[in-house]
Formats: sequence, structure tokens, C-alpha cells
Amino acid sequence: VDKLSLMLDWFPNIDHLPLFVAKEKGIFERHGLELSILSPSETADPLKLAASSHIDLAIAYEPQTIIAASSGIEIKGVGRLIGHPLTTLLFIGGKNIEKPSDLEGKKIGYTVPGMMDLLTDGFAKENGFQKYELINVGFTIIPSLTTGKVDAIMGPYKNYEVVELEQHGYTPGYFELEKYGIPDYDELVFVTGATTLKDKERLIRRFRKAIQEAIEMTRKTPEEALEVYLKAVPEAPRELETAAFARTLDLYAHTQDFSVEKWQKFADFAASIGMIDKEVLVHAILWNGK
Amino acid sequence: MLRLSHLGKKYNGLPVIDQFDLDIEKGSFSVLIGPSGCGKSTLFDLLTGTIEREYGTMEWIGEAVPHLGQIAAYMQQKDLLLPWLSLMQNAMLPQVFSKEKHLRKNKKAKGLFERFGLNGFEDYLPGAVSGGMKQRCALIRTLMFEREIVLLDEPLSALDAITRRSLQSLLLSLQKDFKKTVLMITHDIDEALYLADTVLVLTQAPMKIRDRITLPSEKPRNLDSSEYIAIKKRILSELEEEMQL
Amino acid sequence: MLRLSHLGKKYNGLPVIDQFDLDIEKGSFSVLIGPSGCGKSTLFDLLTGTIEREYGTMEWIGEAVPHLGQIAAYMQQKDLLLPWLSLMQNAMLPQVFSKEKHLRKNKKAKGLFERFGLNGFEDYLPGAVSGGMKQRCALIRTLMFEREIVLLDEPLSALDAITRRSLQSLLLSLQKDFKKTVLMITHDIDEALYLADTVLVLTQAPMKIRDRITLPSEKPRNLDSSEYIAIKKRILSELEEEMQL
Amino acid sequence: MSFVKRTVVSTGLLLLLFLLWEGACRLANIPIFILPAPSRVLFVAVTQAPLLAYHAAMTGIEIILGIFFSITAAIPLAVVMFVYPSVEQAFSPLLVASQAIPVFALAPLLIVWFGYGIWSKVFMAAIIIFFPIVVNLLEGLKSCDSDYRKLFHLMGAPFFQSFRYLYWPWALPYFLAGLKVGVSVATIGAVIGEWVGAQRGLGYLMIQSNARLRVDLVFASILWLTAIGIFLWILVGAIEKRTLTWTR
Amino acid sequence: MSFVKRTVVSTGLLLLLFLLWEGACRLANIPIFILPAPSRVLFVAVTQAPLLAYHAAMTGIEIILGIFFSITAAIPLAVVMFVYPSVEQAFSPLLVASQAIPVFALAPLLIVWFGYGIWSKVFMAAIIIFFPIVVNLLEGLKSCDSDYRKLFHLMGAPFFQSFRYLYWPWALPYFLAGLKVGVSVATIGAVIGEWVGAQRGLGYLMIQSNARLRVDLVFASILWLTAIGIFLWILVGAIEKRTLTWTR
Ligand SMILES: Nc1ncnc2c1ncn2[C@@H]1O[C@H](COP(=O)(O)OP(=O)(O)OP(=O)(O)O)[C@@H](O)[C@H]1O
Ligand SMILES: Nc1ncnc2c1ncn2[C@@H]1O[C@H](COP(=O)(O)OP(=O)(O)OP(=O)(O)O)[C@@H](O)[C@H]1O
Ligand SMILES: [Mg+2]
Ligand SMILES: [Mg+2]
Repeated sequence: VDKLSLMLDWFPNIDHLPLFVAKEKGIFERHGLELSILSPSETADPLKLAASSHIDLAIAYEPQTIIAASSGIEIKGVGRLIGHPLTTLLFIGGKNIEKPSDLEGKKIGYTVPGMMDLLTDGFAKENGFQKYELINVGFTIIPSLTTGKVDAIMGPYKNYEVVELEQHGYTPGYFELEKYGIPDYDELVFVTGATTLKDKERLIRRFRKAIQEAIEMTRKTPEEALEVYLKAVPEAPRELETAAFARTLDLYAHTQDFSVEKWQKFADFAASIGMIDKEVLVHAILWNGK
Repeated sequence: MLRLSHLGKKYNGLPVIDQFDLDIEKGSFSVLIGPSGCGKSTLFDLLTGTIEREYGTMEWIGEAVPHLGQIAAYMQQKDLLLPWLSLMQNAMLPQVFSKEKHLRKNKKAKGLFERFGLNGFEDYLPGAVSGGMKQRCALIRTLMFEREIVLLDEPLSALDAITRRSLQSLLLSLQKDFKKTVLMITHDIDEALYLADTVLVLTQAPMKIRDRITLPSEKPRNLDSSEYIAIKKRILSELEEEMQL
Repeated sequence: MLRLSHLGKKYNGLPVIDQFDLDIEKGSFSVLIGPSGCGKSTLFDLLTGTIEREYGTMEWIGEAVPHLGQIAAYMQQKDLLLPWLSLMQNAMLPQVFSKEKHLRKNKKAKGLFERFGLNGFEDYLPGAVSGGMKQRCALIRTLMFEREIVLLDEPLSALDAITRRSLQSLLLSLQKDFKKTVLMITHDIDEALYLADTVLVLTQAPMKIRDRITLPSEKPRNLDSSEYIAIKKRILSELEEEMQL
Repeated sequence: MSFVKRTVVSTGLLLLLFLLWEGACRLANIPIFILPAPSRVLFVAVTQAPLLAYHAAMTGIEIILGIFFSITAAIPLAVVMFVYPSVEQAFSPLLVASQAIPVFALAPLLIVWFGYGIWSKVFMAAIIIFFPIVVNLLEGLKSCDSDYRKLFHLMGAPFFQSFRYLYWPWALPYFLAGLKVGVSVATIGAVIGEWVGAQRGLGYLMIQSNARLRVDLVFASILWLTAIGIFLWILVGAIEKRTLTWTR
Repeated sequence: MSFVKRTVVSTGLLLLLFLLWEGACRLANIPIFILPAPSRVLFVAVTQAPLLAYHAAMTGIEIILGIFFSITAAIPLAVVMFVYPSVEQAFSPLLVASQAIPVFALAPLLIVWFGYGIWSKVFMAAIIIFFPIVVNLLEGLKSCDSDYRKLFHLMGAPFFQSFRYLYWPWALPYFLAGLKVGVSVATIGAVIGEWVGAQRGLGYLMIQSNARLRVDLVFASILWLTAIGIFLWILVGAIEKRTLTWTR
């Protein structure tokens, strides 16, 4: 067996379920792989460490990957985990926010400065509202919303904070970005450093196969997959994760191959809202197993 | 009158002061003389409540008191000057804590600095003056208290003969003018004979009164007279005996 | 021979010691007497390099030395005992720092404790003994140095007459047996006359030598003889004059 | 005041505070994911004891190691800085800088240097504990009375001996004050360290629980962490009592 | 060693360290997004000065306010704890606990209490600075020599006067040691505070730059932050020199 190390984008959560399925169900093993899974201290770490070859694979976000490429970090996308945006503009339902333009004059929180604030600006431009106050709420999402300190937050995941809000007895409302003028993008992708890809191309190819198999197996036997995950991640609260899983199942990538066209569209959009300074030609950073 | 009965204090189970009785006339000047380490400072600490006695009672003018802490001014053997205050500030501390009007005391302190040969050094920090000057400052501080009893633990030990003599007469006049009850520890027998109404010669620890010598009331005294020379010899030989035990 | 020439030290621009000259015979016992605050301790500090002199030179046995720091043992006016070490540990400090064999010194310290009346207190912390006992311990520590010169700043001031007398004779015999050169500061004229080969009477600051009295070499001396009484009177009157300036 | 009476009063005070907190949570209806009531925290801290103990063991080890290494490094550094003021001048900016660096800037570096094992966490904790100890020890050494220093100089004491007999005991109360601060901040130090790719530990448990809005578990972890901190605090207090015998 | 010579030596030492760091970055080929070389950091710190100054001004104000409030709270608390040992017993667990709480547990509470304005950051900084000051001041007060205490008792000094003339000057070197630690950790305190709800400040700039993988800007922010810390450190040092005149 060959060893690979992979760093998650955050602590293990339902989005990572296929990885645990592949690991526990012996799919990696069948492909001659042994995968060690690590958690980062911060969402930008996995990408940095992968780019510098200190780990083999990292889970990153497409916007983040494009930012990295734009600033000259030699990073390669090698696979997909979640094929659409999870990020939403979240608010508490029943408070007169029906359509994006209702956000006119409201306080909008965001999670990550330098990314979500720009995305909000883009969102506002696409949806024709101009006046709003941006507030950096970090990851204190639910408290900020429920205490009314902000009216909406850009950044929460539709399969996660939305469910949490529900579980605390609120009716969540949210705008899915891709439905409101923001180009579709892959929320979670596998990336690796350029040199790692050269050195471990064969292993990574096998990894792509294995992960896709795991996603398919998850789709086929979701209950079993969930059980495997809950066993592997005992600290995960069953109720919440079960509810989250239901909303995630469809979002796991259907193929490991990237759509260069889709990526380029988002990269151009990123440049247009100032998320990146230098334009990025995405075909240079995407690797579809060839 | 100050009356101590059955006073006692042990350290680590060993008695330093044991069943100590003493009567002191109000307004008198008593001097304690005893071997080094016999318990003199400990006695003063007990009197002022600086350390707690284990047993015994104290009476002042017929009334039992827990200790003399608020009745007596106490000059300890260490100077205990605050290093961050100037000599004058150190000396004026008792005044800071009293509620009386200040001007008079201010004058008093200035006068004492003059008489103690410390004029010009009012603003020096204790770290910048000599050992004897520190001792004098501590003595001034003690005299700045206006209390009925004054306890002095070797107040003049670090001073030269002349300064010492002038301060001795100062002490005498203060005691006479203000009718203070003074208890003083010294190792200088001449000093004792010069100042005391009563000299108390103490034994080795556990400390007792070995001899109580009441001196003639004439003051100032001529210590060269045969009477005093005899008393001096007596004290010396008593101390010598104590040391040989 | 110890020769000081033109020694000087100013504090805040005011000279405390100014153009100070002094010759001391090797193996002699010199005693310094002077008004409190005249600069005696400062002189010892200069000699040992504890503070830096501003000008002047020192010679020891014909050779210029920067100071006597490593040649002299110095007992300061404050006891400077370490509060966390027992009396014995404090006294043995010089031994800890020397490279010589220890057993002999251990015995020496024990002997000194005995002779200083401190036996039984070896394991007490300085905080738990009397002022006089601390002073004795500091003196033992100084004697534990094996250096040619010994500087003593009021070493016996806190001791009773008897203990003081016995330690005086001890000092005398130590000096004679080991041929040490001793310089000692005291305020006790009797002590000076009892111990000294030479008494140096000092002026007020800026300090000078006012009088240099060489005493007859007989020791021990009978201080009651008219010769010594005359010298005592002379010193006293000199000091008195100093105080009146 | 006697020891017993003091303990009764202090326990009463603590209870009062907890009651106030409980009351505030209930009356003001503060949602559990903002501030759980102490009763809830206590409940979780007890019922989840096995889980918490599992993680606490790890954090405890990191804290102990962190304290150990920071003391080991702090003492020589403080001494060198004391002896050579130029080293102090050169290093104090670095020391101050070490306190200004957030974890996320350091985390990738720590991983590169130490990998994912316990050492990156220990290092992080050590950096945090280190600082108050060095600063206090240095201040303590500097506060040493010059009369004593000169005495030791005159006695011809070699540096090591001066240190042992004079400087160290002199600075000891300062050192212990620094150590008290150190062991307390060690708790957060280890937690922060665990943000650097840990799989186990109270810090790991906390972020996990926080992200899952199990705020009661976060506070239960804090409670356990505090228990470790207080244990160490009391330990330092006991050391203080035993070693500083001469101060009373 | 003269002041000038010392400064030269210490500058040399610092330069040497920077050269080593530079060399390590270049030779070991550490990528800029993990640890930027000092030359790069310096370059960014200078070329981006206006941006950094804009953010530093905010953080600076937070730090100053944090220091101000923590001193204001620390002195009375330390005094009360000193006077009433039962209060010390009751509060020291809370103090230790305050050091064990990570930001994210506190952040929601801070937002509810203080909103997104400057006060939540000031509070965060204050909590961090507070602790070393209280602990050191308390230790300093406790270290006061019992002979002096008794003297003041005998003189019939009321508490306030005893505090002013005896306890405070006695504890001052401890307090200043605590303050030195405090002003240094204040930097990270303010930064941590800025992770939630800030629109401006070096902490905000840092996460922003980090998210955009501008690690050189992160380190340039640390450099500026360190400069603030060192400035305050030197300030405390100067205060020390001026007030502790009697120690030399
Ligand atoms: N804290 C203590 N613990 C144990 N023993 C103590 C303590 N304080 C004092 N002693 C003992 O009590 C005895 C008397 O001490 P005290 O200071 O009263 O003597 P003194 O008569 O004042 O002597 P001196 O003339 O030298 O000042 C000494 O033997 C000393 O060892
Ligand atoms: N650090 C200092 N700053 C300023 N003046 C000082 C300093 N140290 C000593 N002096 C002054 O020097 C003078 C001499 O002091 P010194 O201690 O030498 O006197 P001394 O002769 O030993 O007196 P004593 O017999 O009282 O011990 C004093 O007037 C004192 O004020
Ligand atoms: Mg005494
Ligand atoms: Mg002197």
C-alpha cells in the first residue's frame, strides 16, 4: 500500500463523509492506498501545506484555490468533493426578506474578510441593491443572527448552519449564490502541490477513483454510509448530522473531472469583484487525470 | 502605672520570656540591660502587640489592655525607614496618620532635625545617608508620635560619643518636659546610668529580672562619682555571671 | 604597608572624602573614630571597591592596586545576612566560594560559633535571632575569609558589654596570631583604646585625619590608668570640637 | 480569619456568583448557544466526563510539557539577559514579538517544523507560558539589592555560586508570580496549540463542539480546563509556601 | 558596558538573527506563504505603511483602552483580594478560568453585550492584560515585609495611608513586571478581539490577508503590532526607571 496524507478544510464534518466511507469501507485499501486524515488550524492552512509539499492532498475551496493561483502559489486542483456552492446568504425567515433587493439598507454580516465581503459586494451588484452595512462576524453566525445584531450573513453553509438554525427553532431563509447571479463553483475540491502531483501522479489518480467510488457507494446506501461516518467521527451529534446529510447527499461531486469553463467563469468573476488582482487561466491549475 | 504579670512567649517550644513580671512607674525612665539574645526586643514586641504573647496580662493605669500598640511609640532595633521616602517624609509619617493639625508638628520635626544634626539631609533618601543618620531619623520618627509611653530599642547604638551624649540629654529633657514613660534597651551601661530612674538587669533567656536598681533622682548625673562607678561594677559583674551560666 | 594617597569621593557634587591620605603598617590594628556621617563607611567602601573612588591611589605592600576587594575581608555596617540561609550557612559562605579544602574551615566555623556564644543557633534563620546575634554571625562570616586585611565597620555595636569584651579579646588574639592588618570603625572610645595600635580621629565630612594617636604596644591594657584616661579625654574633646564646627 | 471560616466565605461567594449567572441566564432568557447556564455546564461536565477526561488527559500532558520546556528555556534566557544587558536589548523585541503572533501565522510553520504530533502543541503552549516567566524572573534578578551584590563580589563568589545563593532566592518570589501567570495561561496555550492539527485534546473538542453549536460542551471543556489550571495554580501556591519560608 | 556599546552589540545580535532567518528562508527554500523572509516582510511593512498605519491606529487605541481598563480594574481587585483572603480564594478560580476561555466561546457573549463596536475588542484585550497585572500586584502586596506592616499598624495608619506609603511602593516593582507582561500580551489581545466584528485593525487585516494568502502582509502586520508592543514596553521601562529610584 502507498501512503497519502490529506488535510481537511476544517474539522471533520458531513461534507467529508465520502472520505470516511472510503477509508472505513476499505475502498482506499482496494486501490492500494492508506490515507491519513488531518484537521487544520485554519482554513487556509491545508492549501499552503499542500503547495509546499508538506502534505499530499488538501481540501480547499474553489475561490481560495483561484486566489492562491492568482498570487503565484503553485497549486493544482486534482479532484472534487462538493460540486456546487454551499455558501449562502443566510437570514432568519419571516422577517420581510423575500428577495435580494429586500436587503437594501440592512446589516449584512460575513464570515471571512477578504472573501465573503467581496462576494457580498458582487451579490449586491448582480441583484441591484446598493446600500447595506457590512459587518465581519467571524464564525459567530447563529448568535449574531438570532440576537438580531445582523440581518443576514454571507458565508454560512446551506447544509449546516441552515440546519442548525432549524434545530434551534428558527425558520431559516437563504439565497443560494448560484441562483442569484454568482457563477457556479465547486465548494470543496482536492488540491495538491505541483511537485507532489509530479511525484505521486499515480497515487493521486488512484485516489480520484477511490473517492468517486465512495461517493457512489454513499449515494447507493446512504444510511449505511452515515453510520460509518458517525462511527468514525464519534463527536458528531447524530441528529444534526443526519439532517445535514440529507441536504448534502445530492451535492457530493458527480464526477472528479473539473469543468474548465465553469472555473474560468468564476475566475473572471473573481477578478471583476476584486477578489484577485491578477487574472487566472484555470486550465493551468486543473488536472483531470491526464 | 504599667504592670506586666506572668508574661510569656515561646519560640519553637523554648520559652524566651517566661512568667515575666514588671511594674513601671508612670512618667519614669527605665532602662533594660541584658545579654545579647536574652529576649529584650521580644519583650518590646510583646508589649506593643507586634507579636502575640502566649499568656500573661498587661495593665496601664489600672486598666487591663490587650497591648500597648496604640498607647506606646516604639522604635525598633532595625531602623525600618521606608526607602522610597525622604528622611523628612519618613519622620513625618506619624503625623500623616494622625488627625491633628499639622503645622505645629511640622515645626517640631524641623526642630528635631536640627537638634539631631540632620539639617540639610531632609530630602535625602535613607539609602543615601550613613547608618547613624538612619538611626537618628528613626528616633525622630518615634518622637513624632505623641504617645504616653515610649519604647526605645537601642536607639543610639550607631552614634558617636558626642552625638550620643547630646541625644541622651535631649531624651532626658523630652521625658521630663512631657512626662513620658520611657522604656529603653541599651548595651551601654554609662548610658543607662546617665538616663535611668530604674535600671533593670536581665538574665539570659528565659528572661527574668535579675536586679532592679533604683538610681538617685538627681539629673544630670556625674558618672565619675564613686557611687556610680560602684553601680557600674555591680551591673558588669551581674552580666558576667549571666554569661557564665 | 597600606598607603592611600589623595583619595576622593563626591556625592551630588559634595565631597565626602577629599584628598585623603593614610599610611597603615602591615599587621597593625588601626581604629577609626569620627562623628556619625563623616564618611567612615564610605572610606571602607572605597577601599574595597564597593563604590568607585573619583581620584586617588592605593598601594598595598608597595604595589599599586585598584582596590582591596580581593585582599581584604569586609564586614559592613549592615549585617547583610542572607535571610534564606541559616546562620551557619551564612557564616560558611566565604568557604563555599574558596577552592581550599573544607574540613578545616568547617571546624573553624564551629569553633567561632562556640566562642561567639552562638552554639545551638547554627540552624536558625537570620529572621529568628536577635540583632546582636545577627551582628555576631556577620562577624564570623568576615573572619571566615582568609585575607590579609580585615575591615570592620562597627562590628560590636549591638552587643552587651560582656559579649563585647570577650569578642574584643578574640579579635586581638586573631590579629596577633595571624598577623592580620585590621582597620576597624567604632564609636566606643574604650574599645578603640583597648584594641588599637593606632587610633585615627576623623573630622566631619569632608573627612580628614584630625589626630593620629599611637598607643603603647602593651596588650591587654588597663584602661583605668591615667594615661588612657587622658587619651580618652583628648579624643572626646576633639570629637566635641568637630561637632561644634 | 481562620482557614475554615475563610473557605466557607469564599465558597459562599463563589456560589453566589454562580447563582447570579444562573439567574441571568434564566431570566434574561439567554439562549444556550450564547451562554449556557452553569447548571447546564456542570451537568454536561459530569455526564460527559469520560469524553472530557479522554481529551483532558492529552491537554494535561501538553500543558505539563509546555510548562516544563518553558521553564527550562526561561531560566537560562533570563539569566543571560540579566548578565548581558545587550542580550536583553536584542531579545526583548523578539520576546514582545512572540506575544504578538497569532496562531494562524505560526501554525503552518509549526507543522513544517514539528509535524502533527504533540510537539507543535507543546511548542505553542510553551511560547505562551514562557513569556511571563522570563519577564518576571528578569525583573526579580534586577531587583536584587546592590549591597548584597557587592558583598558577593567582595567574597569573590563565582557567578554560578552567586546565582545559587543570592540571585535565585532573591528572584524566587518574582519567578513564582510569573509561574502562577504561566500555568494559568498554559491552559489557553495548549488549547491554541491544539488548533494546529490536533486529533485529541480539550482545545480540539472545543472547536469541534463550537462549530457544532454544542456550546454547553465548550463550556464544560472550559470547566475541565480550569480545573487543570487551578490544580497547577494551587501546586505553585504550595511550592511557594514551602520554598519562601524566610519571608514570614 | 556603555550604553552606546551595548546598543551596538544588541543591534548586531538582532541583525545576525535576521540574517539567519533570511538565510534559512532562502537556503531551505521555505515558501513565502509559510514564512516570508524578513527582507520581504520589511519591504511590505514599509511599502504598505499607509494601509498598515490605518489599521494600526485602531488596534493601538484598543490596546491603550484595554490597558487603561485592566489597570483600573486590576488594582482594586488585587487590593481587595489582598485584604480579604476569602475573596482571593473565591476569585482566583475565576481568574484562572478567565485565562482558559478561548475567544470563540466568549465572542457571542461579547457581541451580545458590546455589539460590534470597539468595546468588544477592548474588553478582550483587557481580559488578557488584566491577569498578569492582578497576579503580580497581589504577589507584590503579599511580599511586603511583616516588620514594616507591624510598624504601620503600630503607627495607627489607616488602610488607605498604609497602602499609599507602604504597600503600593513595595509592590510597585511587581506591578511593573506584570504591566510589562500585560502590555506585550495586549497586542495579541486586541488582535484576537478583532477577529469578531471588526472592520479595521491589524487583527482584521491579518485574517483578511491570511484568507487571501498574503502571508507577507500578515507578518508585516505582526511587525507593526510588535512595534506597538515594544513602544509600550519601553514606556513601562521608562516609568520603571523614573519611579523605582530608590532601588539603586
Ligand atoms: N522568630 C523567631 N523564631 C525563633 N526564635 C526566635 C525568633 N525571634 C527571636 N527568637 C529568639 O529569641 C531570643 C531573644 O531574641 P531578642 O531579639 O528578643 O533578643 P535581644 O535581647 O533583643 O538581643 P539583642 O540584644 O541581641 O538585640 C533569641 O535567642 C532568638 O533566637
Ligand atoms: N548614595 C549616597 N548619595 C548621597 N550621599 C551619600 C550617599 N551615601 C553616603 N552619602 C553621604 O556620605 C556621608 C558619609 O556617609 P557614611 O556612611 O560614610 O558615614 P559614616 O561615617 O559611616 O557614619 P556612621 O557613623 O553614621 O555610620 C553622609 O553624609 C551621607 O549622607
Ligand atoms: Mg534586640
Ligand atoms: Mg557608617
